Amino acid sequence: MTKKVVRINEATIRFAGDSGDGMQLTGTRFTEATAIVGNDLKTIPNYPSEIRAPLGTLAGVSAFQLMFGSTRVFTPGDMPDTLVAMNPAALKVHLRDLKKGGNILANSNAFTDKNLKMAGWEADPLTDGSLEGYTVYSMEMSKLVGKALESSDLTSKGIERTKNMFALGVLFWMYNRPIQPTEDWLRKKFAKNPSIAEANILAMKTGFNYGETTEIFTTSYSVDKAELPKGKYRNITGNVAVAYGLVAAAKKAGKELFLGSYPITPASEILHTLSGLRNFNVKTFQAEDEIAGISAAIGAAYAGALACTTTSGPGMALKTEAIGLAIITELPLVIVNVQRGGPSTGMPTKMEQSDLLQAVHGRNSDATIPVIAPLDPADCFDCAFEAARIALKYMTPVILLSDGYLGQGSGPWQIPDPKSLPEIKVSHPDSSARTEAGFMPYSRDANEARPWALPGTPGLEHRIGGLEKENITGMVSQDAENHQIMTDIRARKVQNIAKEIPPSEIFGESKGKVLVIGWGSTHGSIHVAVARAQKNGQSVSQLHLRWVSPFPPDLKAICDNFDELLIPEVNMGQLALLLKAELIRPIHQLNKVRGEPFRASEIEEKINEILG
Amino acid sequence: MTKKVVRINEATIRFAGDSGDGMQLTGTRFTEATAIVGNDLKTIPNYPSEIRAPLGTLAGVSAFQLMFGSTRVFTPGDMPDTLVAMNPAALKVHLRDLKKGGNILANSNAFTDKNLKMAGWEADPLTDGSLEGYTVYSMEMSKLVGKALESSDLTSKGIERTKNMFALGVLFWMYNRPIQPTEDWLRKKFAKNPSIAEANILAMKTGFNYGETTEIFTTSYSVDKAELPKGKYRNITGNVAVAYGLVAAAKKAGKELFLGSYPITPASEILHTLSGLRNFNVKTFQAEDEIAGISAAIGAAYAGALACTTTSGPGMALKTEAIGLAIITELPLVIVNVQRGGPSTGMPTKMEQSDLLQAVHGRNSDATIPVIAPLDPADCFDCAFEAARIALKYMTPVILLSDGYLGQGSGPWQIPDPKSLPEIKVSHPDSSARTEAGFMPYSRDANEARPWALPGTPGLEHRIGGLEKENITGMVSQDAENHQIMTDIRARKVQNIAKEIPPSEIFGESKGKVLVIGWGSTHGSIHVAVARAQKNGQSVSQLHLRWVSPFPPDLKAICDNFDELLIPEVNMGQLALLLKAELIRPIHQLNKVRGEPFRASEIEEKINEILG
Amino acid sequence: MSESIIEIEELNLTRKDFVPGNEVRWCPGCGDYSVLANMQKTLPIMGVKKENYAFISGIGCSSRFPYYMDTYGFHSIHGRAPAIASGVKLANPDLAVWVITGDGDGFSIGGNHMIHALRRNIDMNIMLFNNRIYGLTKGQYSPTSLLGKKTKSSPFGSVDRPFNPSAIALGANATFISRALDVDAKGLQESIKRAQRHKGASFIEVYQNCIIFNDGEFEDVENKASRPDNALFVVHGEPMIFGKDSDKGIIMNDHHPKVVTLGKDWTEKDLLVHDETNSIITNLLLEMTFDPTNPTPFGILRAVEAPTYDDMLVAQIKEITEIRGEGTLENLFYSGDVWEVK
Amino acid sequence: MSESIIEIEELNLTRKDFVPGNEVRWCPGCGDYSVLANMQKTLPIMGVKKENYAFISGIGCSSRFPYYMDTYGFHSIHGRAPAIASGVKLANPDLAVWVITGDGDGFSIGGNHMIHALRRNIDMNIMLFNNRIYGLTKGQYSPTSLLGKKTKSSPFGSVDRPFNPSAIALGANATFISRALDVDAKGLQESIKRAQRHKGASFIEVYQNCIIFNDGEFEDVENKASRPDNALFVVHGEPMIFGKDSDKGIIMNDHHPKVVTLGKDWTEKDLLVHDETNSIITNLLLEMTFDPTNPTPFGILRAVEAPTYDDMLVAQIKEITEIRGEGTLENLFYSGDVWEVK
Ligand SMILES: Cc1ncc(C[n+]2csc(CCOP(=O)(O)OP(=O)(O)O)c2C)c(N)n1
Ligand SMILES: Cc1ncc(C[n+]2csc(CCOP(=O)(O)OP(=O)(O)O)c2C)c(N)n1
Ligand code: SF4
Ligand code: SF4
Ligand SMILES: [Mg+2]
Ligand SMILES: [Mg+2]
Repeated sequence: MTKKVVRINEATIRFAGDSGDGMQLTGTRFTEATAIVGNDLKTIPNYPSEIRAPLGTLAGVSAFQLMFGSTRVFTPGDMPDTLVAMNPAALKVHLRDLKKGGNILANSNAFTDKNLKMAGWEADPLTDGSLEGYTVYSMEMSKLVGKALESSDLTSKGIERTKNMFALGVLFWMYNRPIQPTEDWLRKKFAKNPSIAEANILAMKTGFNYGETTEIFTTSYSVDKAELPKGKYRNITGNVAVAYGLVAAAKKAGKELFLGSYPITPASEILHTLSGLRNFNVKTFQAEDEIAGISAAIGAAYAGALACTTTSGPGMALKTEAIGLAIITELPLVIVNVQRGGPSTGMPTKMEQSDLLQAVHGRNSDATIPVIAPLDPADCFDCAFEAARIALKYMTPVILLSDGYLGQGSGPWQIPDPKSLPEIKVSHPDSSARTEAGFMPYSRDANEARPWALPGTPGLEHRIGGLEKENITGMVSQDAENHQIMTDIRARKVQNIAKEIPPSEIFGESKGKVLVIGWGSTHGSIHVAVARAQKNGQSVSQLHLRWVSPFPPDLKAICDNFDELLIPEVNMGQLALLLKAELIRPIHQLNKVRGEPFRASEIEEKINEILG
Repeated sequence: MTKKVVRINEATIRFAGDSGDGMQLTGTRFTEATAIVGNDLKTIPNYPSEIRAPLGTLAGVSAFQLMFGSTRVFTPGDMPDTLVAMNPAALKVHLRDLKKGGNILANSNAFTDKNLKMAGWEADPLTDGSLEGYTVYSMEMSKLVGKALESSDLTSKGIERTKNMFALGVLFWMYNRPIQPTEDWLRKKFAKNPSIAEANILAMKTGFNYGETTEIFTTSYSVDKAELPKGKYRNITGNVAVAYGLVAAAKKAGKELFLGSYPITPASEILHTLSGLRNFNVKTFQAEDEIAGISAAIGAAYAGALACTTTSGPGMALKTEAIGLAIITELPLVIVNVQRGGPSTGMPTKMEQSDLLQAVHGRNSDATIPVIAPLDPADCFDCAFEAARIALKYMTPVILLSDGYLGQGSGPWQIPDPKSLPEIKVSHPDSSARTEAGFMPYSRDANEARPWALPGTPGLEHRIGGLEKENITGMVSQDAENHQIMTDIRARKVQNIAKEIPPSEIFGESKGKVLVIGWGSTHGSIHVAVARAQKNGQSVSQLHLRWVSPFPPDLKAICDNFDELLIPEVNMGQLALLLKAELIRPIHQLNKVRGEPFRASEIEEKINEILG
Repeated sequence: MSESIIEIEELNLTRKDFVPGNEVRWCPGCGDYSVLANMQKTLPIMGVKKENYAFISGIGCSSRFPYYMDTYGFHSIHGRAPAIASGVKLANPDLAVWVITGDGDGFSIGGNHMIHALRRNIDMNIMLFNNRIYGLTKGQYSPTSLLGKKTKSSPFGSVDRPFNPSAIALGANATFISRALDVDAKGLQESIKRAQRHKGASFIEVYQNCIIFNDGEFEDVENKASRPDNALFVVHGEPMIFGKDSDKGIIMNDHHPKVVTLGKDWTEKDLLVHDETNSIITNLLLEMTFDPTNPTPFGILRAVEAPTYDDMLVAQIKEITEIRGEGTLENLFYSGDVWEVK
Repeated sequence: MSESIIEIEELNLTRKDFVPGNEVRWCPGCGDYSVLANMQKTLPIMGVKKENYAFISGIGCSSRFPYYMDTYGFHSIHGRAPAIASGVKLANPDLAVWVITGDGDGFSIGGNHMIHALRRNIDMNIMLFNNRIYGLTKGQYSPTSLLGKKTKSSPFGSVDRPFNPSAIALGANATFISRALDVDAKGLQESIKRAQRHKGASFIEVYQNCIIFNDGEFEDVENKASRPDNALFVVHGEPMIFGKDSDKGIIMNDHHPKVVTLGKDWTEKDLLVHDETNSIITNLLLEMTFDPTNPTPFGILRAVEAPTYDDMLVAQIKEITEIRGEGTLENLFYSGDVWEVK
């Protein structure tokens, strides 16, 4: 039988199974193979709550989704075309998202009575007709790998574990991806245990061949290379990209990188990544809590390192007081918040963009701080680098607002040439900075930054601290006039950063009916929605804010050119609040907090509603 | 010589001296005497930074100001008519505030070369003519009390200490206040040490007689009783009023009052006051830090107490995470923030209104909370009572935003008849609330409040916590739909409270050119400024917000009736930000952060500027 | 302190009464299961009404515990359970309050509340699940992880010296300290019973195996075969004997604990006798914890009587109320200088 | 550990080098003055360059200390100084880092950072001003205030049992613990010197009189006349003797410290000999703190050697860098699967 190969532009695939089924790994391998093929892509993992739930339950389902295509891909896709369901629970949880007519690849061996019951299926959906309207590929994956690996050294439990590789093999066949990279990877990963490596490879090949030979598959798909800018690429998650951006900034500034952090979902990978970089002059300090994390970072900044601290919402809440200290002592510091759903512990593994107001205004007193938000995983690199550069140049803490969707999601990253990254000039006064009147730790340069005099420098001994300080001299001052001056300087320093923001790029016409404004990880869905609207001939453009404090200087002028403004946010309207106050004009809002990103279609609908 | 008695409407007096000179006490005694005379009044202490500075230095000056009058008094006064300066440093610091032509009462014995130098006077201002334009009463207070107390048992140091009572005596004479109450008070206070009591009384009388007999004084002043509403009054500081309001609410709700707190300036007096009320069924818990303070309060709320926690800005910052827990567990809790100057440790003894955005939006996630702000010391009682009532009725934490000016300032408080205070209905489900499906800890009443089931109730065993909970059942839920539902309910609960807000009172016409909007302790200065403007025939009215979250339902309608809005705030524009977003219209701002309240004249000027 | 003198009200409670309907969601094989089971078995016989138990926890795998107990429960925020529990107990002293925490929750972020709760001696029971790892966040080293531990956040080995939680408890002047092993039902039940009966803050350290991220951490004592030689179970008033053949004992040697073999040179009478009221003895036992030449001590390491914060607070309220009379709002409002406007 | 083996670089520093121009703003008579003076006297002879000292403090009267030292200083926020100092030391291990804190700053709000800093054994010196009161906030009881203490926030007497800070330090496995008295210049200087020389986290508890809010708290030992009978100054390797006539000593009696009078029944040889490396001895000394039948111990209570966090971190960086080579951005960026778009 010859099988059809259908050329498609893009596809969205979701792998779903029990937490123990290795879906994250399977997804990652598929992603790597897809990247190597040259497609653009975006991925997003979706695992359940923080706790390992019992096998086979709905709560225990773990998933991984990616979208890839021959044109630019901006999101991990809305509704999957293909769903891999390793057990009944996975099917139960994810079926509702599957496109009508989509493919279901299921491990029928897992559809036992017990599992079906646990997942809340009355009967076996694979056989009772309830999946009508979908294309179901029901495969005895467990049995098939069992057979294929009969002669391996693995225990039967070990053999059963390779079934995800079988599924991967089928998918590789189905979407015409190469298996070699995964073979290589498995051999390297299990170098000490070749029999495991070979068993997994065999399982994968069995799956691949199963697709090729059995009759249940009639069609496979090919997706052409995407027209990405020329260059070297790798796939990267936002969390790793943040870590790399900070390392790069430290190198470019000739500084040691210091991280003070406390583990928290979904930010921990930044700590993990940096902990592994001891040979990069990176010092990581796993502190006793978030307060100690930022405090140690403040201490390290004082002593001369490029200092940073990483966390998520509740941890950010705990850092509130210390952020005030960094602001008043005017020390450089990068504070990363990988947002998650709240309030309180809330929805720790789900994404949300709802810490914006906390970042911009969530402190006692008028305590202004620059806030930057990356728009996709690769942009996490640039934003981290930029945050560090600004912190060092303006002697100020900077908040980087990522989220779980960016941090744990991935996409191709065009690897920059390290040499092309801008140098970051940092200077420390030496003994000659001491005048007859003494050393002036709160004197100001052209950007109103104060000098970064390091302990260990002879003659510049001075004291800083959380009490208000006299401008220039740095003496403790509770003087009325001075407090106003210092408050104004602190606000101005942040405002000054606006001049660093390049002219805003507008996607679409620079004048029109609707301008959709976004920040952070909504970029992709907005982009897709706006692109579709433009295709439909609608007068819609997109403006994306990377800096949310300060706002870009051209913000108002741009907005003035549009009749209507729309802000979609995965929160109840936080940027909208700030922009309404800034622009003094009504703004359409699209808000949802469901622990998941927008679908482009949701934004499209809203655009249509506005355009009437 | 017969002396003139001039009838005046109001007077503003400032007592200033070294930290050790007892100015707070002197001021308080003058205040009590003035209250008893029946004047309306407001007071404000002003002491230096947190540390006892060396004797005689500028940093060591401590002051106390009051304004009293025969009509309603809304602020402690802008510029004093009379300044008591116990030493050169006190004169140096406070002279600039004195009204042109005002009185200076100085202890010339303290104007030694050493003290003059320390205070930065080149020559003795009492004698070198530099006080021209003021009426200077230079008195050898130290010497005079020394003489008067020659035969007392006190050490010479002890005698010297009574000079503040001399000054008080002079002032009593000058403003025709009775000395008897202070005599009684001294005898009671020093019951165990009658010789100290008598010495102080003698010093005071010496001062009084000095005023009466010596020729340097020609005029004394009388201020008629104010037309206050009929009733019993006492003088009260905002901090004590908050404590009383909470005790009253607990009594009216039939609840024990539980305070979890950690000392911090300027909020500690609430803790001190409540610690003294063991016989009022008040449990105070001095926690190890602010986080433990609010955590213990949350625990007490869970166990059934009327729980509260008190702090100031930096402590509020530390409570951020736990406030989120109180919000998601929907427990009743009153959180009091007596604001001070910041950021960070900032200006601990100075006032500021700059924690508004922190209160309303300063948390991770969309975590809405009601926020109420008292407008003067007496109103602290009402607001605390109201905050507790709302917390209990809606099962929600409530923030009460006071500030150092309110908390430590004082004014007459019309003592309410305890019987006339509203009962606060609280109900706890009993075992009968358990249905076949179990107990539903997140079921909802008409206000969408959930039931307050107390540990110890048989059959209602249930679990709450910081993870998102399923509505009605209270099971842990990470479901998308449910999270949106719960987020909406939490927002709606706060919004619902708007219906509790009575129609806003407008001071002035309800239609006009300028509406001055204020919140918190700016009320008095705005009131005076607006009253003056109205007298001048200007079309200006005042709207004061007690609830800043939610806003009063009639806010927009009221504002629509005015051409211009003006918001004066002792911060850089926080209410203005919220109102610009709420009303989508431009707002004039008057902002300063100088650690001190507005002067009415500053607001007047701004009004004039707006009116052109 | 002996069991017999405590009268147990006949409440007819059974284990089932403490098992709620929902599913337990720890990893299969997690040491937490056994602790849960022993708690559910022991509470029914403590003479406390079911509705009077309140379980307060922080965040961590172990802190999910309250969801699995059919009692009042509060799964709060990371590290704050002892502070929240303090408020619960003070607001309602009739409750039997339990704090459930982990080595991360209780001794990393929550270390301060922990030592203050122990210091104050508020009558509650704090159970620490020490698995020497952050389980819930998927395997970073914790403040009790041993030096050199390789984890996600210490890929080259941690350089943090570990806490000995029970030693901190002693330093904080705790009045009750015990240590138990997840797999040792008897020891667990003894600790639970004694802690529940102890007036004041009780601290129970449970060595708990995290099968996913730190499997085998306590292998030498978890393993039934090697346990007798590696674990010392102390009993108040009895000599410190251990070993498969009960032939080893502990003596005090130059102010250090030392293992000796009974027989020729040493007899039982030479051995140290456990005294749960003596801090030097407790200190000596705790010093053995990380010392490979000594067995790991388990059992009731310390139990002394001291007034509790809650009792003293209640007594003070009573006393002041007796002296001053119950305060009324009239009293309060009129406590300053009052004047009248007529 | 003996002084002579440490070579002191000739830096020609004097006390004056450490006195800045600004005014000291503690209350006249405050115990803080003496500590400041002794610090300024001792640092010049420690062989450390002036610019390499960094003083980090929290908030409190005592925490104003850095403003009065002409060194690098950071007056930070309440309770966080040990954490900030950890960052300072790790970022620049050449610095001699001092933490200045109070009983409120260091053991109320800051207790957790304190025990973690001691546990990690980061090379820094933590000096605790224990005046058993919150001075700066005008006189509330602190976690070291004695039970029953009447203060602004405990008008009827506090019901909080106090911490013994040095005991917590021992529980946290601190490698250096000493206790000194504000008025005892010799003891203070000895503690400062030994702490500065100690590799690892040093903890110095200073009994300090707050003349305004807690005057006379330590009267029995502050007073020169009663001091000899109430204070025990321990010296490593020497028997524990005290008393005006040096006629009293400490023995170990049934695992408790006990005071005996030398002469008839007891001789020096019967007395306990101080061993700063033995935790049982340290524990025994600390047990005497609140015990009116025993003198209050002062001196170097504990000093043991252990690897420091900072050394281990630096060593790990060196080792990994040797093995892997110094990381370049190329290495980093290309560490995953890379493909090229041409
Ligand atoms: C404020 C805050 N910081 C960090 C976290 C992330 N977090 C949750 S549990 C945990 C550690 C739990 O360790 P442990 O208490 O030992 O519990 P285990 O899972 O090992 O039982 C951490 C770091 C959090 N939930 N909240
Ligand atoms: C976050 C925060 N909470 C509370 C305070 C108020 N505060 C300042 S110092 C202090 C206690 C100081 O006590 P201690 O450390 O013993 O210092 P002392 O003044 O006695 O030397 C408190 C509660 C603060 N500054 N910051
Ligand atoms: S991760 Fe470890 S501690 Fe957590 S449930 Fe699993 S086995 Fe237990
Ligand atoms: S209040 Fe006490 S501790 Fe503070 S400076 Fe004065 S005497 Fe010293
Ligand atoms: Mg753990
Ligand atoms: Mg103190």
